Amino acid sequence: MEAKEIIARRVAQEIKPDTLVNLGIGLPSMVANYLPKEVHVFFQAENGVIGLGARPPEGMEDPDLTDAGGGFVTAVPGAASIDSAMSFGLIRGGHLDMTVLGGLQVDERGYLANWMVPGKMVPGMGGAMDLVAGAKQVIVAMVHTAKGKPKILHECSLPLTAQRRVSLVVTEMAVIEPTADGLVLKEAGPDTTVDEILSATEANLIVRGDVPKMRI
Amino acid sequence: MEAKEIIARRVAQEIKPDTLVNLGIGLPSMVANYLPKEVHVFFQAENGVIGLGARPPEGMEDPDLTDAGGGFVTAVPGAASIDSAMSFGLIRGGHLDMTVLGGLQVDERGYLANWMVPGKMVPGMGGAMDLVAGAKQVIVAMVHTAKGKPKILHECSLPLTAQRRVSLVVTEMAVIEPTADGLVLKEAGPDTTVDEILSATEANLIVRGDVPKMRI
Amino acid sequence: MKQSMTAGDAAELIPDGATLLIGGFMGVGSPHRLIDAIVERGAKNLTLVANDTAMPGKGIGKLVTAGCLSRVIASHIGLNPETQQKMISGEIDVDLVPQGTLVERIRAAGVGLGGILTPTGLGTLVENGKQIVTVNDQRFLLEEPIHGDFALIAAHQADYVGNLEYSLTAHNFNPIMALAGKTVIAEPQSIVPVGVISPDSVKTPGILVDHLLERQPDGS
Amino acid sequence: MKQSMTAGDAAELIPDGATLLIGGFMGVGSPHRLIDAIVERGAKNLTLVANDTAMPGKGIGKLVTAGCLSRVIASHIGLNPETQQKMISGEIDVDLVPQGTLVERIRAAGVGLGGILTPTGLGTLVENGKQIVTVNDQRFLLEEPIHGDFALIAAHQADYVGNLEYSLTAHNFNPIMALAGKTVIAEPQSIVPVGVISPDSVKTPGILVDHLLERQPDGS
Repeated sequence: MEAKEIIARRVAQEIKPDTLVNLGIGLPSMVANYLPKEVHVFFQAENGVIGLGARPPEGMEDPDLTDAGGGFVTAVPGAASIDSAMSFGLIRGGHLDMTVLGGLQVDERGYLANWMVPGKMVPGMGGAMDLVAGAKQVIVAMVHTAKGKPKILHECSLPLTAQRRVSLVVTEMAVIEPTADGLVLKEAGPDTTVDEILSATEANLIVRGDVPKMRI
Repeated sequence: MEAKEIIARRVAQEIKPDTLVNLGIGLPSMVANYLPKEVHVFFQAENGVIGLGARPPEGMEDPDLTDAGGGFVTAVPGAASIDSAMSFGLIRGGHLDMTVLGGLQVDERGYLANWMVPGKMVPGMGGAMDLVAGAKQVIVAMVHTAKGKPKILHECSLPLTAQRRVSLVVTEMAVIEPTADGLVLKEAGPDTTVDEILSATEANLIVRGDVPKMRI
Repeated sequence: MKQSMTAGDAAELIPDGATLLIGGFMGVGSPHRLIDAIVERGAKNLTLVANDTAMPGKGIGKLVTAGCLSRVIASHIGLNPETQQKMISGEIDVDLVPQGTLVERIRAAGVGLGGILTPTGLGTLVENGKQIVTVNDQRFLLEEPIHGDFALIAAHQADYVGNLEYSLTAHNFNPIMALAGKTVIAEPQSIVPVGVISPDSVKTPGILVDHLLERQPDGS
Repeated sequence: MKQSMTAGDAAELIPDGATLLIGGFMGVGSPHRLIDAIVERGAKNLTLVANDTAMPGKGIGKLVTAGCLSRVIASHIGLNPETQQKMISGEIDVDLVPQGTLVERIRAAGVGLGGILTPTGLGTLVENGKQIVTVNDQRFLLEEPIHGDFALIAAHQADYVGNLEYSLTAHNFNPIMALAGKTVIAEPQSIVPVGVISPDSVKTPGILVDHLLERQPDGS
C-alpha cells in the first residue's frame, strides 16, 4: 500500500460521527475517501461551505462551488453556505471538531511547522494558523521523512504555525501522540518495526510496552 | 401647533434623500410622518430591519416585524433583514447617515445625556450610546424645557450618553447647532422670540445677526 | 440528524445557576415555549444575558416575574418595571451594557476573540473599571467576551440537521447567540426535511445547534 | 434606486495608488469584469487586500501580471508564482496575514471596532511588532483594522436598490468587504426588480453599495 493511502486510511479512523471536520488540500483531502459509509460527518472547507461533497458529475460543475484548493465539489443535503468571517469564526471559536493538515516538521513539544521555508517557499499561511490555533483536534497527516531526513524533530527549525500542541501525528510509519511528557509512540505502520521508526525520527519517542500495528 | 409637531416637522427637513436614518422611539418616530413624499430614505430600526414602513393594516400584523419599541410595522420594497451584530455594525461603522434621538440634557460642549436619571430612572441605554457614538449625524429632538426648567445647560448634570458633539438640537423653540465655539442659535420657533429662547436656556447661546424663524 | 425534544425535556437540561443567552427583542423572536417550560420547572438563580427583559407577562418578562433570575446582563430594562423593582430591592443584579457592545461581546465569545475594542461608552459611566487600549492614537474600550452555558434561540424554520432560518426583526440576537452557548437549544416555528432550506438561506449552520424543540404539539 | 454603470466607467473611478478590497477565493467569487477593466485602464501602484492572488491569468492574478499592484495584503500567494517572483524582486510588497485574522480585520474596519484580539499567530512570526493584550490572564494579539478606498464585490444577484445575494462558496470575503470600502462597487451576475429578493435573503443591504455594474452586456 502506498504511504499516502496508509496515512489517509488511518486518519479516517479518528473521525467520529456527527462532527465537523476540515481537511487540508493535498494528502489530507484523501481521508474523505476512506470514511466508513455509516459515519456521517460534515466536511468544512474554509472558503465557505459546511457539507462539502464529492466531485460533481462531468458538465454539472458550478463555478461558485469549490473547495479551498479551487477544485469543483458538491454540497451534500443539509449543507450551509457561510462567508469567511463565519467560516473562521467557527474555526477560531472552537466549533470545528477536527482539522487534518499536512506538515513540514513536528517537534517534541507537539508544535507544528507547515507554512513556510524561509528563503525558499513563502506561499502564505492561508487558514493554517487559525485552524491549528482553533480546532478542537489537530491531526497532522504527513509522510514520516523528507528525502530520507526526519521531519519529527527535537525542535522545529522552520517557523511555527502555532504555539499549540497538536493532537496526533499520523505517518505511514507511526501514530504518535504529543503529550505533556513528550511524543508517545502509539502504533507502528503495517510494515514497520519500532526500531525503524526510531531511526527515522530525530525526536525522542516514548515507547510504552508493545507497540501495536495500525489496523487499516 | 403642538410642540412635538413643530419639532418633528423641523427635523424632517434635515433628512436628505437616499440616506439611512434611525428614528428613536417616541417623539423622534413622528418625524417619518412629515417627510416630503419625494424624499426617499431607508429607515432603520436597531432591532433589525432596513426599510421600516408604516403600521400594517388591521389583521395583517406580523409578530416577527416590529420597531425598536415593539410596535407593529411593515417593510418597504427593497427592505433587508439584519441581525443585531449587523445592525450595530452599520451604526458603529459609520454607515448610518442620521439618528434622531430624544434628550434629557444637552450642554455647551454639544454633549447629550439621555439614558438615565441616577436614583430615579435606570432603563438602560439600549442602543443610544452606539447611535450617538457612531452615526454620521446625531440630531436631538426634544422639548426645550422640562417642567419649566432648562434642558440646555452649561454642563450636563446627568450621565453622558457619549463624549461626542451632536450635530443639531431641535426644540419647539429653537434650532441650535453645537460647534467648537459653543452652541449657535440657528433658528427660532414659529411663535418664539430670541429673548424667550435665551431665558429658557441655561447654556450660553451664540447669536449671530438676525435669527430666522423655522419654516414649517 | 437531530432528535427533537419537548420544551419540558429541554428545561430539564438547564440546571439552576446556569448562564443563559436568550434571543429576542422586546419579546419578538424569543423562544417562548422554552421560557414557559423554564418557569414551569421553577428554575432558580439563573444569569440572563439578553437585549432586554421584555414586559411583565411577555417572553423573558415571565422569568423575571417567576423569580428565576439572580443576575441580568442587558441593554434595556425600561419597559419592565418588575426588573427595575427587583434591581432596586437587590433581588436581581443588573449589568447594563450598550446594545451594540452586548451583541459584539457575545459574538467575540462565539468566534474565539479575546474581547472587542469599541468607541461606544468612552467618556461615560460604561468606561468605569475597564481597560482602555490605544490603537493609532485612538482610544477604545476593551469589553470582554460573554459566554453562555446555554443559548436559547428562536428561529423561523429549521431542517432536520438543525440549520436555521430567521424572519425579519425576529433575527435580532438569535444568530449571534447561537455561536456562543456551550449548549444551543433552538425553538423553530416549523421543521422541514433536509434539502428544503437552500444552503444560501441558512443563517445558523446546524452544526452549532445541539437540540431542536419539537414543533408546537397542536400543530399551530 | 441605483444607476448601473459599465465596468469601464467603474474602473475610471479608481485612481492609481488606491487601496482595493477585492472579494474572491482562488478566483471564485471575484468581480471578474471589474478586474479586467482595471487592467484595461492600466491602473498602477494599487494596494490589494484579498484572500489570495489566484493563479496567473485568472481573476486577481491578472492584476499581478499587468503590474497594477505595488502592495499585497493576503493570506496566500502560493498558487501564483508571479506574485512570489515579484515579491522576491521587490516589485510588490507582500504582507501575509492569517486568513481568519484578515477577514476579521476587514470586518473590524467595517463595523467601527478598533481592531481585533485574536489568539491566532501568537508565538509565531505573525506576532512580530504587534501589541499583545491580556484579558483574564489570556494573551491575545491586537491586529488592526484594514480599511479600503474601494471594495470590489462579486455577487450572485442584486436588486435595483443594491441589495445583494451570494451563492455557495462565492460568498467568501465579499459580504465582509462590502462593509469596509469607502466606495463599494458590486458586480452581480444578475439584477432583478425591487421586491424579487426577500428581505430575509439579503446578505448585503443596498445602503452599503455605491455602484452596481450593469448586467453582462451580452446577456450571458
